[in-house]
Amino acid sequence: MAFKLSDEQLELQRGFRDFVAGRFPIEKLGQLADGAKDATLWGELAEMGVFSLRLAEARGGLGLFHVDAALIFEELGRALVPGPVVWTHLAAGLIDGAATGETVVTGLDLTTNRHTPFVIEHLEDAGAVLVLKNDGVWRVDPSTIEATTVDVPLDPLTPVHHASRLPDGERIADAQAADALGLLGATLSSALMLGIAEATSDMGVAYAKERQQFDKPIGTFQAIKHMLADTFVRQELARAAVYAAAGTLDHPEVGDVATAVAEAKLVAGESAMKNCRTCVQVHGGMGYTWEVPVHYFLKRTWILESTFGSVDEHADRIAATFGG
Amino acid sequence: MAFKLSDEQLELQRGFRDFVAGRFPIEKLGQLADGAKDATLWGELAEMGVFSLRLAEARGGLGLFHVDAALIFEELGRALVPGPVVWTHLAAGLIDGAATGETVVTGLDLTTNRHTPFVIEHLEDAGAVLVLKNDGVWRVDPSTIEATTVDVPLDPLTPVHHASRLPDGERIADAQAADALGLLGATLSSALMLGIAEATSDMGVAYAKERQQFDKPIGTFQAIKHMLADTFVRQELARAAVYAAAGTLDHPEVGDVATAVAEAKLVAGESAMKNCRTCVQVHGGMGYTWEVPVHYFLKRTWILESTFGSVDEHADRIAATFGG
Amino acid sequence: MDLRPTEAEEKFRHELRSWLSDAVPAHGTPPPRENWPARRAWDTGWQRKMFEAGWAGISWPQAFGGREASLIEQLIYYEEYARAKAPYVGVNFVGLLHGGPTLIVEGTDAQKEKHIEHILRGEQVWCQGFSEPSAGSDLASLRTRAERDGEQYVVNGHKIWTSFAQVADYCELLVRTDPEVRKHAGITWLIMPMDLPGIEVRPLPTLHGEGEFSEVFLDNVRIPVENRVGAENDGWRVTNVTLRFERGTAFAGEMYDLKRWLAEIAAEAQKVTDHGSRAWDDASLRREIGHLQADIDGLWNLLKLSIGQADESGVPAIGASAVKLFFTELKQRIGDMAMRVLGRAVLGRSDMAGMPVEYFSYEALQSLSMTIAAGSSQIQRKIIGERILGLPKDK
Amino acid sequence: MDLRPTEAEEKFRHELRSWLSDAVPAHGTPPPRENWPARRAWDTGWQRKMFEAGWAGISWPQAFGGREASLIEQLIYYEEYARAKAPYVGVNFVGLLHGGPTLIVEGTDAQKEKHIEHILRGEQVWCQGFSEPSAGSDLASLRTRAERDGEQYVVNGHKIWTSFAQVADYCELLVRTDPEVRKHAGITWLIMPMDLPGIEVRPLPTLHGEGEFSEVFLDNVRIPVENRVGAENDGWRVTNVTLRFERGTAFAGEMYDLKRWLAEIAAEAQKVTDHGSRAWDDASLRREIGHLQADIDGLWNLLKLSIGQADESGVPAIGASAVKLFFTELKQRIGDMAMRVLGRAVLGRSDMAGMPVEYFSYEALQSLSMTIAAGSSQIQRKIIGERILGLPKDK
Repeated sequence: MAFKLSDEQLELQRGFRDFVAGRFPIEKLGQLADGAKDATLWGELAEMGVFSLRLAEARGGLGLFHVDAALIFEELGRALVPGPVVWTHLAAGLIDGAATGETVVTGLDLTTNRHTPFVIEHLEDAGAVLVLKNDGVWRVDPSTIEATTVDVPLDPLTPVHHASRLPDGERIADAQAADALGLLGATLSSALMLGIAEATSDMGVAYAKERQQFDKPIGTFQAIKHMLADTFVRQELARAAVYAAAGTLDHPEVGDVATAVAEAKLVAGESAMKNCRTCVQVHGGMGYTWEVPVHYFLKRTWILESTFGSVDEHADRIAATFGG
Repeated sequence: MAFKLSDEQLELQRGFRDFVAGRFPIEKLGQLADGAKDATLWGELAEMGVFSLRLAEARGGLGLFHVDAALIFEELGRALVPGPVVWTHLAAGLIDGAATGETVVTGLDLTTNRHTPFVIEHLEDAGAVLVLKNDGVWRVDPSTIEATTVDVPLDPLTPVHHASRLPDGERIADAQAADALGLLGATLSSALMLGIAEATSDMGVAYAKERQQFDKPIGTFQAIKHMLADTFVRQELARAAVYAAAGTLDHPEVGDVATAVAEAKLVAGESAMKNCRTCVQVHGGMGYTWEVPVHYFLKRTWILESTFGSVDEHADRIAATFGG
Repeated sequence: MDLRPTEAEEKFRHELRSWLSDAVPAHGTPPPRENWPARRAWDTGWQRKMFEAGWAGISWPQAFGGREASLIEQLIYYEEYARAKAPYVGVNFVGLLHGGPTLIVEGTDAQKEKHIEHILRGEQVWCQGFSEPSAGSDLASLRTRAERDGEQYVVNGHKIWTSFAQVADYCELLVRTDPEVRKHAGITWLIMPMDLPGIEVRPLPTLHGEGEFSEVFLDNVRIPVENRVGAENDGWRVTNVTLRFERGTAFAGEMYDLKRWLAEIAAEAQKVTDHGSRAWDDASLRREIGHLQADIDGLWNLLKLSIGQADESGVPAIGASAVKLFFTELKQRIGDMAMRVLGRAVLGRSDMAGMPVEYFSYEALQSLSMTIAAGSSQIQRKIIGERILGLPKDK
Repeated sequence: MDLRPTEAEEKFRHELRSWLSDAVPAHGTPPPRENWPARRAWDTGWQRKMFEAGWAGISWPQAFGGREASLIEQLIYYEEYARAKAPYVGVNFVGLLHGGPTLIVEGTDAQKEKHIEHILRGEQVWCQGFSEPSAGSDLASLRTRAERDGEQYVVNGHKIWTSFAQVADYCELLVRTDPEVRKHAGITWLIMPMDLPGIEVRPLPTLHGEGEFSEVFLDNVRIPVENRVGAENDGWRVTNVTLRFERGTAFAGEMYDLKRWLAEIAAEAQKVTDHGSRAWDDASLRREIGHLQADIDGLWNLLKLSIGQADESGVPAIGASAVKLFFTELKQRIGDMAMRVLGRAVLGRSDMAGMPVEYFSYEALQSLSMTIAAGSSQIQRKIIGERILGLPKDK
């Protein structure tokens, strides 16, 4: 058993973190929220293998593992890179052009969550909508959906539409595939939230070192210091849970995949949410402004937490493993 | 509306607090736990009107109100006075000798809680067992119960027996009375827990002022200070909830009695439990010893919380008031 | 203790309810959040109606045109006000709750004459210039400098978190008049007319993306000495007179609104469908709502008890800090519940499919500021620990 | 990353499991908690069996008779050990986890010769004399005084929280040798034979009502200078070598026990009847158990990840403080759940009606000490904040 990143994985993570930091620095969040466009980002993500990395080399992928995908998504989360990255990754190999970034794919997981109305992210940019149902995976053509734009999305970088009905579309894979995609989607969402948990812990720590009140950095005060210590603990717990889920997906013989994934989604969701909240509180009034980017992380977390099964739903699933 | 204690009530409270402090100082807890007996305490409590105070003067009582009873029980809780004080108070007027302390009465509220086996407090001293059922109030003769002593009770001052079956006994009041006694029992238990919340907050504060570590009183440290601030908030919230419940019992036209009582039991239960836990933590290693009396408060709280409806059960009842 | 209303209280409640039931609908719908002139007109128009009907300045002395209601009547007022969904105090907030009360206690006759009744009539809008970028929780470290030049103070500095500065006529301004002494000493309280040269107001959007708050930049603003309230360098004491108003019954209205909100959340949970089932069918969610209800009722009772005791002594017996601390953290818990009930509709902030998404998400986001503003939760715990429990100060 | 066990790991697990499956039942039932001589015999007897079978000192170097297992093998060891319900380390705790490792690193050849293998064989029982009534979290403020008198130290003082002092042969003792310098300087680490004159051991009952702990009073106890470990006044550094052992994989066994306990709580919830229904039928309780399960598995994975990284560098990459902090608070949450599942049976601490009341309530009460002992939760947060996150120190 090697529950640690290999040298190659550490290098992949470092390299991708550097790429994201250069390509999507934190100032980008405000610029995109103000209406700027970034037409080439999606293609560059595709080139970096974000969507295709788990595909076999023969199919144009990098032949990498779930753990590698988790590391990449952790970095996407850390920088809050927008777009339907999870769904397009899920679609790679199922929908033409997804792997290469030519087709932007969004989706809906109808096996979890309350879904009236259907709320769809990034519909405008999407060339296909992947729908997970208990009976299989369905592909829906966006142009066939009667959808209304939601004027003000919660997360300025995640535009949403709602629809009261959803056309059936075309069934492209079976129930087992829907189940597998749901687990993968939950894992990648967890990885995004792990990145958010880390980013917000780091931002809170940095601010607490710099901000002076009562003639000393506020991080000197136990009330602040101990809150931030808890963000570190939660971040590390989320890391362990997310890597374990990805490692179990890679080698299902080592444990129960569904449980490992449910635990990752629960722990990472709670970690990201609590760390975002601490980050707001540590930033004081500035954490409540639009200008300081903390709020983007919080808003994205609300979305990710409610997608591919909430904390509550996963807790119920885990409890069900006790039988009874 | 006068949501405040009257001068008479303030005097009653002060007087009874002084009586209890003199008659049952905190050292008593350890002495009784070590096996000492206090044969006259029960009679003195009766003389002070603990059981009879709400009975009309014509029936040998003091003609006082539920609020007055709450104040008395708050003080009993603060000092952790042992014995089936709640049940004997409930029995006053229903069972001969209860009001005067001649008959010690214990009981079981079968309208709440899990009850297999039946766990009965202070059975050995009891002359009667009051049983609340959905169909009425029953009186059971202790000698007819096949009960086994529990070798080690959780609270050394609350001996318990368990029984797998319970004889029916005699029905002495109707379903409405059972309901009313359940509400009163919950209110008085809440008042006991309010007293516990106050006592443990006070003990924690006193220790934090005195105990030195790192060359200053530990109450100087925010980690400790802020925990103790929370104990104060919870204590005051419990006070408001308990007084409101008692005031509503006195004048049912001002609100919904059942809701007010459920809220008091929930808030006081949570308050006492959290304050006890904080008190242990603030006391550090000493809080984990037998000698320092913190543990008696915690153990009594566990018992009171599980009696006359737990926090969970009362939350469910309150939620039910929303209909749906 | 007797929770039954007196006849006088019943009468008070009845009269108010009756007036509100006509006046509130008659005042119409509030203008859009971003239309500041319209908001000023709407808020001050309502204030004038309140004044004319005798309901303005519920806690203010009659001598200054107020209602001078007892604390219990004030509570009834806030209950009925919230129940009727009457307009939020809005742009009148600072004048009614900070500036006016401070002048009543500390102002000169001329200052009282010039401001108090106008505030009450909705003719004068005030804003607050206390916080600075480097003086938040540590307000006393403020740096905005006022130098005496004959009969004027020349003020330079930078204020932040100034609500309603866009439409205010006056600003209650804290400045440093003596930079040599430390912190709490050397501060002075000034009335700054907002039309003086050298004042620049820049909106400060919150995480809602909108601007009730501003930053105010002061560049050689010349304020007459006669606008000083209290003595020079005695502003910290004067400030604390004001801050006390900020933490008393001022929250009562919002607390009652929170009770109402929780009921609306429960009602919504009974409507939202999940493939035909409702959020309310989740037993764990129901239990949590029951728990929240106990806490909000407990808080309301705590406020009543605190007021019941204060009505006699004139001083809130139980720390307003305890009420503020519990209230603001409870609002966040209720906000989380609101978001949970919305399910996936949380992705939007506009209403959809008949769900009150805008309202719920606005309040949930707004609640995040409440454990920070007007003394953070950390500051409240420090106050309770040191002033109420007598624990030793930490530096 | 590859979570699959290697062949060698499988073999290790298989051998251990196979040995335990015979040895554990053969060792019989533990004696009553209060019978100290019998407990010593039982615990040390088991230790000797472990030694003879080659399983003693799982992390100790082979040169000192240990198994010198890799960190992953150590985890497997703790899993299998807990799974087999093998005996708690008991009276061997201090020797195996503190005293022995310290001597391995810091002892003289003579000290190693005299103690190490005897500890491993279960022939020497150690206790710890670190804490004092006024030196708890602030351990460095200890006052027990040792004055040099020729080739002996004369020791006077009062130690507390000394586990197993009743049956110990030696005590790892911290004393102050230089009262002039402050705190961390001036402390010395001594090996104190427990049969020296002047040592009085008094039981210190915990809230369980029993005594694993003692107070130790030292009255002119004369300890030979050759019993000093490390240099005079260098005891704080030596101590920290020891403390590191206390916060590493030492908790692994207890963590795995906690996983097992939660499963037992869930099983019990499925049995307990409430007028015919089960605690498990409460959806909210089920959900909370699911949540706890995610947290305990997360913790176990965190330990694995921490160990996976440390196996290479030799240093735990992720703070052992984080693991300790989360573990101890989680155990309290699980303890609360256990009490909740017991319902009214919680009023007792002896088993009744087939419910494991004694076990559940013992563990729930015991969990209260865990956020205090071996560095309180407050101290752990300080360590994480300052040493890992680099936040400025508070004094």
